[in-house]
Amino acid sequence: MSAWSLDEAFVVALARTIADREAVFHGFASPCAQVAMHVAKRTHAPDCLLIEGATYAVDPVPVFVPPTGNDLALHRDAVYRMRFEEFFDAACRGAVDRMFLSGGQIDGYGSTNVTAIGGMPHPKIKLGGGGGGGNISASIGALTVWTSRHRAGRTLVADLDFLTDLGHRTREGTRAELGYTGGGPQWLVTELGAFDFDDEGHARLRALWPDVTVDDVAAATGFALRVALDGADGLLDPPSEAELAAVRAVDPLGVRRSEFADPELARTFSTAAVVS
Amino acid sequence: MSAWSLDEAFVVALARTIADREAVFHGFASPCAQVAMHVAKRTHAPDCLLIEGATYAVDPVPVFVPPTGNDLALHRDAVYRMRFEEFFDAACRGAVDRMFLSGGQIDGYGSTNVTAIGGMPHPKIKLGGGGGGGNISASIGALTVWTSRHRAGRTLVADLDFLTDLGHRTREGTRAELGYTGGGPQWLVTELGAFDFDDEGHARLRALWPDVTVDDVAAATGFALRVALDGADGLLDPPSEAELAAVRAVDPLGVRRSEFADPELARTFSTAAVVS
Amino acid sequence: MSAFHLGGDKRVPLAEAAARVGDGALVALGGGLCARLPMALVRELVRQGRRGLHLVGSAHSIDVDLLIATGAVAVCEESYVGFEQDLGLAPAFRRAAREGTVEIRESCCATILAQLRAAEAGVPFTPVRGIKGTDIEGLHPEYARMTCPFTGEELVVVPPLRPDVTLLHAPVGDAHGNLHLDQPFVLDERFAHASAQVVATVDRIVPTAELVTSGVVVPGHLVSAVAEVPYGAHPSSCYPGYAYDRPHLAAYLAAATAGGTALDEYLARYVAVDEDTYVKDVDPGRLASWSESTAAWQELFR
Amino acid sequence: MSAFHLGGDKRVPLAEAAARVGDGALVALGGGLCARLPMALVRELVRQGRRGLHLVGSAHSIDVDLLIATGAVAVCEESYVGFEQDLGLAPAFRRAAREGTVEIRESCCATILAQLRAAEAGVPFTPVRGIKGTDIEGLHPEYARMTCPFTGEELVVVPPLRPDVTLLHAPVGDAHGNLHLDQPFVLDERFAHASAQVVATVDRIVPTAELVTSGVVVPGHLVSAVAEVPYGAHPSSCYPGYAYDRPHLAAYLAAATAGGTALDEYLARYVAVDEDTYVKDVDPGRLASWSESTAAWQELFR
Repeated sequence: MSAWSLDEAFVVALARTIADREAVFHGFASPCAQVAMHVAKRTHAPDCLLIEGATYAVDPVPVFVPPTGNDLALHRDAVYRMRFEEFFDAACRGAVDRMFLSGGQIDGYGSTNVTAIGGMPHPKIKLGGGGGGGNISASIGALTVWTSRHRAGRTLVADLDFLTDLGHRTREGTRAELGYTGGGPQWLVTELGAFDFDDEGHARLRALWPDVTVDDVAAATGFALRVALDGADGLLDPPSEAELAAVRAVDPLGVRRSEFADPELARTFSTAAVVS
Repeated sequence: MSAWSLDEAFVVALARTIADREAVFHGFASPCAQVAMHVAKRTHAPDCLLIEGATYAVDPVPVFVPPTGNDLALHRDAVYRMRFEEFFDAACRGAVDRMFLSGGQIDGYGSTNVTAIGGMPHPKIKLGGGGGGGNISASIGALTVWTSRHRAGRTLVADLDFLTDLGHRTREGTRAELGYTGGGPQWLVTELGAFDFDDEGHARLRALWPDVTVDDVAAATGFALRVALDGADGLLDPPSEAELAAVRAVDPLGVRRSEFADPELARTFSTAAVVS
Repeated sequence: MSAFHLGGDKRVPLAEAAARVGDGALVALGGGLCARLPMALVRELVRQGRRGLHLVGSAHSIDVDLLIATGAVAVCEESYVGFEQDLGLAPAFRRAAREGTVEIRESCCATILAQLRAAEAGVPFTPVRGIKGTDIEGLHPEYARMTCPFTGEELVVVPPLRPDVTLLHAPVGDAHGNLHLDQPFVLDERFAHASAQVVATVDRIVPTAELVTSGVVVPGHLVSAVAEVPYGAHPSSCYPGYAYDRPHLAAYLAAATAGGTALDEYLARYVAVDEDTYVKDVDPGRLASWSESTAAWQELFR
Repeated sequence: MSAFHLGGDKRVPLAEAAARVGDGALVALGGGLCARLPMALVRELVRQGRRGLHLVGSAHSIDVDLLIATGAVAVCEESYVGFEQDLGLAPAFRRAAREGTVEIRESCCATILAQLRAAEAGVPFTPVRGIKGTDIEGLHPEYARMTCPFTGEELVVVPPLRPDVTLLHAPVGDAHGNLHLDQPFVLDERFAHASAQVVATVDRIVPTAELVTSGVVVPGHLVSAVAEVPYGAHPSSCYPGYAYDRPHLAAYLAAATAGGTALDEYLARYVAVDEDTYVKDVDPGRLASWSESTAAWQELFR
């Protein structure tokens, strides 16, 4: 019998959004995505091109995942390191297939706010900022959006206070109307469930974690819930032994756990039953 | 008593157009300019920033000047080599102070044709082409233009068959009208004499080699000659011992001589008298 | 004469290096996140009471936050300011944004890159992919939109970005200002080429021949001054010398979050003093332990 | 799936590498002047009877001239084609220009660079400094002019340049297509990033670990095929292996200038044969003598 925690399964779910032979990237301050990419590389996607966040190293084997994203532990002995401009050019011209994006707010079209709660120029809470997301969310092949802060009810919102990164639609129109060829958000994974995006580019609930109900999700979600529960291609299925081993090997310090509120970290599961 | 040849004095004259603490560059296929830059660096302009032609090496000490411009002999042991884009960016933004330019045709405003005798698309003689001149002649601080083929009468012309590199004026107008901040041609040195450019941006004969008359120059020049013979700031004065020694040390193969017709190579001078 | 910085010995004391930054200057900060930040220069700017700075950079942390905390900043044009998931939001930055004491002109990495390249290439505008349709665009009245003459599509175009000075820290440099950095270079190269001058600190000045073996990344002709300041990037990392000082960063964050006396005490102890005193106090030599073993390296992050 | 070329062993025979270039392809040539030209690939394209190529590059010589001489080229968009002051004008290029058998779309180095950068950055246009007012502009109906929205000045703007394939020769590479080059890189890096694929020859395939010590300049994910072809740049130089073969270049020029039988004989002897036979014939090992002494090096150029 195998047992695992929500943070482990969450990282595995993110990893499963990566297809083999994709070029994938995560932004900084994103340990769950960062760990997920290395898990994918070590399990089902060995031939993905893994671009290691703020180091821009290609397919490195981290000594371990440290809690800061521009650290030698992430890229020592890498065969190749992209330059900053090399990565951003590749992303802007559409050569990068997938990026992971999160946000303090996420709307129904998968656009995100990582700039300011309360909006600008008078923010209630100034968030860190978008890095390069405002550019490359336009052109990257597909986006995996995630949040580990769904339950609190302030993250998935009907209207963003500020639109930093592009989902399927902005006030100015759709991606096609804006002239963007990047595919936009493909998956939205939260600590409550997994969404994809329908033909209108709107999030649609496809799967729940074992200890979550649709009502839980509805209560925590600011936009009208669209539901098509069908398992979400198995994203939230129990992690394999190989996947769990990879999570633990890649992230011995548990840096991924910094993304979760304490009660979420207490959620554990096993092959026999949900143990919550 | 010192003796020297025209090709040696010619290179020294080009060298003397370089001021100390300038950033200077020569294009490929320009051995006279190439040798001149290293002569300047070893004599009166030790603190110039010398960008070695098609190698883009900064302040290298060539083992010798070979007859091809992208050769390791030119830049082995250089402390720093610019990238291609680094040089062209610097030149385009105006950070390079001087460039040497020549041409199969040169007009009275110092514009040059290195593309085609007879013009395009039906050239009588297709020349090699302009390299980066069409861009960077616009923005580099000052240009030293030279030709070793003045006497034949086909080089200094009233009208270019094709304008490759920008002098002080094109059919479209002046540099100022075109919006170019580079200073344009400052000197035009030939195997007959030295010109500067007057307030209208037109070439003006300032000095003659000792064995040349104004009539010789007029006969070889396709545009109306403007003359203000005053010695041209000493450009054509006899080379110093140090200058001659530098020419011979930099260019032991005599690669500079490939620019001249045989009769010009026979021209020799001495401190006592012209020996022609 | 040249726009380049030619010749000679460019070594200066730290105070003189920082003095190249005038009040109100457009200042680019090298390094990124908590790595290779020009912290000794930042501390010296605070000591010298610099005011009205316009900061530009990609993703930064304590460098920007400390300058804001001490009132040195008028405009902040970074793509991110914070301490990642590890230590969280940047307290002085957050407070200044809320209170409106600093103009937050948040930007995006690839947009800043495009603007630097326009400056490098000497062109007055350049198009960028993305931004259009985001609210970032609205923070920048200096941007415009243009229609592509070839495809008919509308893109955001941006003006060149030409910093007055770029502040860099490198592990090694020589007396002429040639600098060796290890990757990731972040925007250090682009800043260096687009700026009027680079002012650098290095952990060690070495002979040119030794530097050439490592590789010159930023050439001396872009650098107007270089100061030897051991541990000049602390508390950010500068491998192979030293890792990120997590306890020190946490102490700064606690002080800056509390503000008032707590912040004053931090500043009095770590900023008002000279760098020799600083180094004796913070003892960054312990951060070299990363190279002893994986366990020792991990220990620095627990 | 990815626009990058991922994974696996990319080693192929030379014929297969050259077969990646289709008739009519937009082909970027690496190296410059008479250094590090992809000559084995050029010869193989001639053997395979390729037609209608659109060549783009900065300053080139025998690579372009030989392709023109054998009828492989429809459009020539180089900034220079020739043999410098040493050996003079390019004979096949000159003849084709006069006779109008190749469209000469002469370009400028910094313009090509700007177009490659636009391709790299995924934008459909970019302004360039210069060109305006020259007759080079008139050779390019695909350019336009635009007024800067910030300064009001009018500049030439150019579309992106996205080669179908870049042909590179490098001294060493590994089985995954990672390549090490020495400087000057010329436009090799920019071509590699802007192109749909890079096809490379290398003098030696080495283990990845050995390559990393030298430094990977062009990463394998840009490279679709790599062929080990010793002396693959001959008669251009590829240091540290071999210098420029001046007698061979002079022999080519004599043959190409004469045309007819003389050119046929050159092609029969040096191009119609396989590369092993070619190397045995030209004996490029003698060009390693450059490293013996300055006198020996100079001797290669007399």
